[in-house]
Amino acid sequence: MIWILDITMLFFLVVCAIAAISIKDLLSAIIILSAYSLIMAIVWVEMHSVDVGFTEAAVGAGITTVLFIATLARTEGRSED
Amino acid sequence: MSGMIDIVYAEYNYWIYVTLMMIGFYAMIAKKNLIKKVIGANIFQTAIFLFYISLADVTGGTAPIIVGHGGEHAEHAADVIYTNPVPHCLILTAIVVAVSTTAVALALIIRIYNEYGSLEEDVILAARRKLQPEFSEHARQKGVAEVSEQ
Amino acid sequence: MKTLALVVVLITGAMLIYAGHDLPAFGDINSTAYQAPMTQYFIEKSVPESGVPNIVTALLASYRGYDTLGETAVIFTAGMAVMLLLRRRET
Amino acid sequence: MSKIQESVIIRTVVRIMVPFIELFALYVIMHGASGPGGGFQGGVIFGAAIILYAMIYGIANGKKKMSDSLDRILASTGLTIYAATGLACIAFGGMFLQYRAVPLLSDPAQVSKYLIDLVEIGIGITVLAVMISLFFDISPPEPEVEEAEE
Repeated sequence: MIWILDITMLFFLVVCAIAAISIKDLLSAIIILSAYSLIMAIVWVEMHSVDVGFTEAAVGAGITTVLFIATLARTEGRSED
Repeated sequence: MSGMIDIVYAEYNYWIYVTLMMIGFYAMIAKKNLIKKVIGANIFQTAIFLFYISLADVTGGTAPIIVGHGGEHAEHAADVIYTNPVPHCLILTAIVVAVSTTAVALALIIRIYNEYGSLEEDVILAARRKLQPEFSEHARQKGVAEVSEQ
Repeated sequence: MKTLALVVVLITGAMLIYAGHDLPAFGDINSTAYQAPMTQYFIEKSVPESGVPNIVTALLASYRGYDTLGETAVIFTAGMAVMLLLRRRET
Repeated sequence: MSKIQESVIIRTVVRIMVPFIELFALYVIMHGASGPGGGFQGGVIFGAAIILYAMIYGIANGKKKMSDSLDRILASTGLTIYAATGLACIAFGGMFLQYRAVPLLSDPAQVSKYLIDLVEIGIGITVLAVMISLFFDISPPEPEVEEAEE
């Protein structure tokens, strides 16, 4: 556990989460959610949980983002709130 | 003062996970866009996973892969501390279930958009009331009757 | 609506932070979960019993194999559900 | 047909990268017993390789690599491999998924290791087939069919 890296990454996590739910453009929100997942994977690898970090990097930052963007391509990209 | 710093150092991961959980929970309740609700659900899930993984961490520990199996570094094998592997296994299961639920939710959102032409919750509810007025009136009267009974 | 949601969320968060004082400290090796007999058993016996150095894989596929079978069935069911919801039949 | 799909650089890089991503996925599945990795991660990476190909070369060309019927067969094959491994343990006198009961080798730990590998392969096949089918179902339909530059 590296103290400074941990605090920095957790701060970025909170910033990414707030940005992902408050931005109006849905494509930007999804890309920020992908960055959130990648930072989360880094935090988990740094907490010595290599398997879970690997899975989150592959599933959360990869497949989930692709599914969200494919959904946006079939619906609309603007949000009212 | 140093006692305060000790408390912050010992518990900051819990505070971060509670903050993330609050953000995701708020998005699930208050946002009207359906995709925003699914994003909030994802943030909620990862916050709970972060809680489990930080419970499993041990200071000075290493990843739960046995050192010294097969002869390499076998002399260090005795004094290695491993982190707790049980929450890792639980969360590995939960992440893959999370992507399954997200996929089903997105498929339902696509069907709803094909039916109603919108992703906003209030627009969908208004369109639903317009499409089925008798159903909506019946439900409203039933609700009023239930409230007046109490 | 948004104020009500904010109040609900803040009350939940305050209760969770209050409950967090009873949890073990971050990285505490003397925590109950780490010193439990089951955790120590998995760490010590996973190589002689299942022959796999990665304890997480041994837990996932051997000790909790029934759970993982159910989880694979969940993924399969999710794929089938999306197929039922969205696939147009070409006749 | 968007601008990104017409770019020569992206098409060439994707065509070169896809076999290496698939090789890495197989490595992750087979190396899951002695390092980080396993069936879920390897299956998702293998699915991501086919999804990358389908995103750049079009859904129709992607379905030439992995057709719908092959997808369905693979998804159920993986689950069958897993369940059949468990049932084989019953047939040799053990309990469900009790790998040590299978008398293939003299050392029961070795039997358990190879059967865990078999189970991981089953999980990987199911996950890759389901991930590809999720992407093909959720992605929007493409009107025009375009030939791959082989």
